Amino acid sequence: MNKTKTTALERFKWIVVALLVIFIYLWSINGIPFTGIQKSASSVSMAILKGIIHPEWSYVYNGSGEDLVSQLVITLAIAFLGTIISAFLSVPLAFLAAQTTKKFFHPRSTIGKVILTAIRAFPEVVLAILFIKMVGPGSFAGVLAIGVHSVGMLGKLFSEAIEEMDRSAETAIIAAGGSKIQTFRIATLPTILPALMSYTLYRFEISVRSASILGLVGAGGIGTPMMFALQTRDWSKTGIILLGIVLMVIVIDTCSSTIRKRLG
Amino acid sequence: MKQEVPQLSFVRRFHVVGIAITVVILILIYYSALITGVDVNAFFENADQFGVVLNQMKHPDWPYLTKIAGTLAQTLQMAIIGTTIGAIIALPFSFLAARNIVRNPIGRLIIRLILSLIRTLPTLLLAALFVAIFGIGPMTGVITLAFFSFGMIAKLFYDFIETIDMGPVRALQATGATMLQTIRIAVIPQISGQFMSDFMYTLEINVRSSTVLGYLGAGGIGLYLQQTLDQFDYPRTAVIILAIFAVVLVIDAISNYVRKRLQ
Amino acid sequence: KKHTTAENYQPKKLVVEFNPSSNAGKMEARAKPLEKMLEQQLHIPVKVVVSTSGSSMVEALGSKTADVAFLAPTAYVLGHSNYGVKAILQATRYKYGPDATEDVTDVPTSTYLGEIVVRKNGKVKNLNDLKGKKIAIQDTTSTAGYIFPAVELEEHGINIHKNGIKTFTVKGADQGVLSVYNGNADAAFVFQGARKIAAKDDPNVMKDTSVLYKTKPIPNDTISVRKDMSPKWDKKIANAFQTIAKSKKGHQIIYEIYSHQGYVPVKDSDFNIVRTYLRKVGRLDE
Amino acid sequence: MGEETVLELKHVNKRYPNGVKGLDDINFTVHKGEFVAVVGLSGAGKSTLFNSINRMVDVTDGQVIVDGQDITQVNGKELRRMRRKIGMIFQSFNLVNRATVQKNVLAGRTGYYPTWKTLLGIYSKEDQQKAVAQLEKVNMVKKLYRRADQLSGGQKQRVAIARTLMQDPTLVLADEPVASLDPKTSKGVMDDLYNLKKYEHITVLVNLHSMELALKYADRIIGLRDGKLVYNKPIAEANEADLREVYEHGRDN
Amino acid sequence: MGEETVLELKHVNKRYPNGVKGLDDINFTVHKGEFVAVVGLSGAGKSTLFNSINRMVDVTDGQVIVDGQDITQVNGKELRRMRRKIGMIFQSFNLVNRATVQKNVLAGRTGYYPTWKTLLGIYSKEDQQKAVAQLEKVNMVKKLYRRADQLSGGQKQRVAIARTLMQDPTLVLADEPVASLDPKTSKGVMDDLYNLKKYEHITVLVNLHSMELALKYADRIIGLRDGKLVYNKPIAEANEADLREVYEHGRDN
Ligand SMILES: Nc1ncnc2c1ncn2[C@@H]1O[C@H](COP(=O)(O)OP(=O)(O)OP(=O)(O)O)[C@@H](O)[C@H]1O
Ligand SMILES: Nc1ncnc2c1ncn2[C@@H]1O[C@H](COP(=O)(O)OP(=O)(O)OP(=O)(O)O)[C@@H](O)[C@H]1O
Ligand SMILES: [Mg+2]
Ligand SMILES: [Mg+2]
Repeated sequence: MNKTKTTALERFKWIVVALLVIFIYLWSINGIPFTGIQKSASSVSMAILKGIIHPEWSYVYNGSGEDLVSQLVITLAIAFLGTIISAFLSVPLAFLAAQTTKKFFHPRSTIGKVILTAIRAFPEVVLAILFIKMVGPGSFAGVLAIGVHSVGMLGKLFSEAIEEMDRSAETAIIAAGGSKIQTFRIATLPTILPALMSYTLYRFEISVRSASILGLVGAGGIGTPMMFALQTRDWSKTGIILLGIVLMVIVIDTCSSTIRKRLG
Repeated sequence: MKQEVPQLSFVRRFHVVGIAITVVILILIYYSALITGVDVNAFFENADQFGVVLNQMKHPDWPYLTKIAGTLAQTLQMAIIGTTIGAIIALPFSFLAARNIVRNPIGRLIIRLILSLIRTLPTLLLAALFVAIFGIGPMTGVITLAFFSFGMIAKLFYDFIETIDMGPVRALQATGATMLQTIRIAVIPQISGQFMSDFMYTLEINVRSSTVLGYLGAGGIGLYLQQTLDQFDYPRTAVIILAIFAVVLVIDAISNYVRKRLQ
Repeated sequence: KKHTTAENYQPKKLVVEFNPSSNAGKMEARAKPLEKMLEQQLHIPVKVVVSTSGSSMVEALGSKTADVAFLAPTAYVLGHSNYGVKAILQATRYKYGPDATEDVTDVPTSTYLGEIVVRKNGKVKNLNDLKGKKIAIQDTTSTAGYIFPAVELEEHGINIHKNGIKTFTVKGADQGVLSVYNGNADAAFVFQGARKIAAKDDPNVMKDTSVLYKTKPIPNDTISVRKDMSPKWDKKIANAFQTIAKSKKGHQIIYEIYSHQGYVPVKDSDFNIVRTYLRKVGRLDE
Repeated sequence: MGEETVLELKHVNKRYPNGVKGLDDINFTVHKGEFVAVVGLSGAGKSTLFNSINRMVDVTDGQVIVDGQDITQVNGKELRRMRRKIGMIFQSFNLVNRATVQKNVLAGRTGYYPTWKTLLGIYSKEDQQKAVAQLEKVNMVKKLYRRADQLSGGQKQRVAIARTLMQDPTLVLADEPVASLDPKTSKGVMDDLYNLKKYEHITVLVNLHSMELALKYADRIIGLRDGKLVYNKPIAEANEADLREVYEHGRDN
Repeated sequence: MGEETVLELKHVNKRYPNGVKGLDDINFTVHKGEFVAVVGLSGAGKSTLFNSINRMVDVTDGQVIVDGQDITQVNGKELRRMRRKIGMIFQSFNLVNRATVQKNVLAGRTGYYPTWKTLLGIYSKEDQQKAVAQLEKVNMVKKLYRRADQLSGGQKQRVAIARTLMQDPTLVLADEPVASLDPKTSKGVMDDLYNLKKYEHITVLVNLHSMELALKYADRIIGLRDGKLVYNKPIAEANEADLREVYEHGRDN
């Protein structure tokens, strides 16, 4: 008897949720005007295609320090440093945010999660401006902006990894009389490290992607020339930049999957 | 109790590999710092300047909220539709990219490369190309977001599929089930929770990246963000940031709830 | 604290921020050539960075992490009132010809024009026809893409926020032109020359669109310095830029990279028209 | 219990890619309705043997003849049809933890359904009744709508048995079905397996670590060591000392 | 083997938050050097009992006196000092998978080191030699520098035993140490535990599912059912029929 009752309630809840989801989707679809393909689409696409097929090879390298190769290197350097900074900042925040006991309300974890959310909500653009005021325009501001901005995302991923990690080794060290810090060093850290490394690599990829925003702060990197090429409809330059990014991604991907495999 | 501790090989005794990796990373950090002009002095000397703009954000211009409400809603709508489209396309691809489901390494490699390319191509570039084809407007935003979501979800997802318990999969194969049947019965139940969580996560990223999309006229709150910044109207910028914060907080809460429910 | 009112800052190292004007047909993210030439002229280390956001440049000047910046008119006006930024030079460009082809002449000018672009043989034949129509605008801080046309329409008795006009923001004047060409908008506020950029991809654009209205001249981008720069250095920097622009090699560089022809002195009062328009545009929706 | 041959292995070899010889020239025959216990040290090749029989691993060479057909030679649809006839019970149960007992049991029937029906989650009324009947046999009907992860180890094992029965197997392979179960639950599971043989004449191969259980239930005992068949005697001839021998001299401890 | 008391439980109760009575008024005493087997159905409360003794779970009431001191009353440093004296061997080994065997064994010594040394990963020369000596006892020295995740189940269990020995425990608690090990490996592990008692007079409590092993190794057998102590006899008085009784009438099957 009792059992059927709960099922009825469950089913009712299920219907409410389903209706809610349907409503949200109707609302969303309603809000997007579905414009068709543009009159100029075919000629524009052809122009883009032509540009991409005939990339501006002279831009690849010309020794000026402001060619494709140098800009890609700068982009990588910014993403790399930014990722390293955020990886270090994320770890303490992640431990703060991880909910390690199964309580309904968990103040420490809630505080940590709200902090991480706040960092994520701060647009990269605004962070970039804050850092320019501090260290001046240039790549360093870009590094800091990416470094801080990534903390929100990396911290969240880290904390979820911590919540889901295997705690059995920790139990053994506690049973052997280890203190909290000792347990962390001996059991927690080695267990969690591969997950942290893997997320960090992943974040590195995303940071490379953020590079386009860095044009705002004069950080250099591929973002600015790309934006200019796009704005002036210089498709052959866009083409070579695209090619450069594709190659860079292939290289990064190969490296990071090799590293991931070794971590396994 | 005296007992000789067996010697390790030279390479392992002196942690040659570990030290080499550390050294390489340090060198990379050094050169990256050189390239990017890291200036620790400036960082500390001018630390107070960091707060100048933040200070001006202390008193948000709340009435502005009514003005951006519509756009905020549109941002959400774009993110929801874009993420959903991306997620639906991502699902089959993530199975194809998972090592434990598809054994053909070459096909898998190609799919993975395409996925990581989509993830890494800057939003700006994607949006600009789509603007050129689909014109200005939220639909372009939706397409850009869908594209990115596809790459992102597929990746998060094949990573997860590779960690599932293969026991039920083998059990199903042993009953003579086809691949699709096996996935339906033994894999889907294991991954549906994570799928929801990844979906919410990408949704959140998409809500946030609309601050960039606005820069290209692809709709969303980013337009207002840029306007308030260009007018140095930081109290209004603050309203926008807080609005995004609220949305992200809600999404995060839902995602945490779903994650816990489905564990 | 480095907040001094006295104008006595003597730079030992110069940080120059450069943002190519959005109304240029060609833009390149190159800083090094200018950097070298400025160093030759000023005999101190110079760092030129290419930035894409006016507001971030003003903030940098405000916090004195940058010394010199190329500011668009609105950014300059706001920077002047917020942080006391000083304009020392103004860029010149070749004027556009008066005919429909919008080819450039060889007359340098320190101003440019905003245009209202409509479809040729479309529904909009005169300014009054704009009532009740859809207009593609640029950001609300864009002089040619919003402020000047909006204010001048008001002078013709058409209020962009009233009169049933619907505006929508697009990014880039080329996109404005294309939305008219594609029929998404009945008119677009753009800078002069935008149609030529759009025509790069679809030559029919020149044929199918026309210019309905041209605004009053808008002052070109400035070269501005931070508030506390000493007058001696103001002059030194101005001289340096002008010398570079006049030399053969220097001219080639500023033209090829920034589409600039040269630099002329400028007074703050030259921007009063921008200030007036900014004030007016803010009152349009009252 | 006739003398009909259900399973025959001829010169079966399995070499893993890393060079380990999982199976080394294995030959034996199993008759219909026999209950065979397979014993051997950890790493002796027991799991490899079972997995070769239903072709979850491909043997390097040799023939594995199930119901007159060599399973190493078939593929695709035909392979699935053969697997359907071979029920496998795994040591780790391999239930879908997040699905109900009912869904798990019905999953055993998958091989009989076209793919699209499975995708929609459709099962016939008869199969639903059959699922209840199988659960009845292992005394688990009352947990029909429980999620599998809420069951105790012994209960999970019984659900796995019911799933296997859904296949209408002619041959059941059980890989360490009672490891880590308490004696009472172990006995229950072994009795269930024994009943298959007794009442339905299903052939059963069980891999066991407990000699006590092997001697109690099996009709015949097969011993493996380092991938080789080192023992194969009907229960009447087997004795404990003899069996202990199987466990000596393993490749590794 | 004196009559010195090492462990004494007085009216110990454990009620889990969900209302389950894990332990129900448990009283018993263990002398130094005794080898005690704890038996009972799944869910009888065996793991709860072990976890209460080294205070991995907090009892609801009652006293758990280890070496004359009530572990339920101490905290912080003193609790860690007491835990150091109680070695725990887990069914699932609980090794740090990504660390070497050596590191895992040394980890047992953690309680003896100040935190900063642990952070730097410093262990004394004697302890390193001691680690080798312990591994020698369980015949695992040759795997000293192997990563723990490359070991077989039986090998992991032996590393876990060596880790426990590093603590210099006066009392060892082993929770199902031989479940899912093959008979030979099981015997090896049980012999190792037995040697602790025999040569070092360490008191050992083992939780077992196999009555055969319990009867073979233990000095005394304690039976739990539904959280209650239902059996407590020295080996001389215990017999199998008697023990089987412990497994009947459990709360659930
Ligand atoms: N996938 C594999 N790749 C390489 N070697 C394998 C693989 N699977 C098993 N082996 C090796 O093959 C041998 C036989 O393994 P198998 O799993 O059949 O043993 P088992 O008798 O089932 O042992 P256990 O009682 O521990 O389950 C072992 O030496 C094992 O290391
Ligand atoms: N954390 C917990 N919360 C609530 N109930 C628990 C918890 N841990 C154990 N129990 C319950 O307490 C009882 C005793 O569990 P315990 O783990 O001690 O059994 P056990 O004798 O070790 O069984 P097994 O042989 O299966 O390991 C069981 O009914 C179990 O469901
Ligand atoms: Mg096996
Ligand atoms: Mg237990």
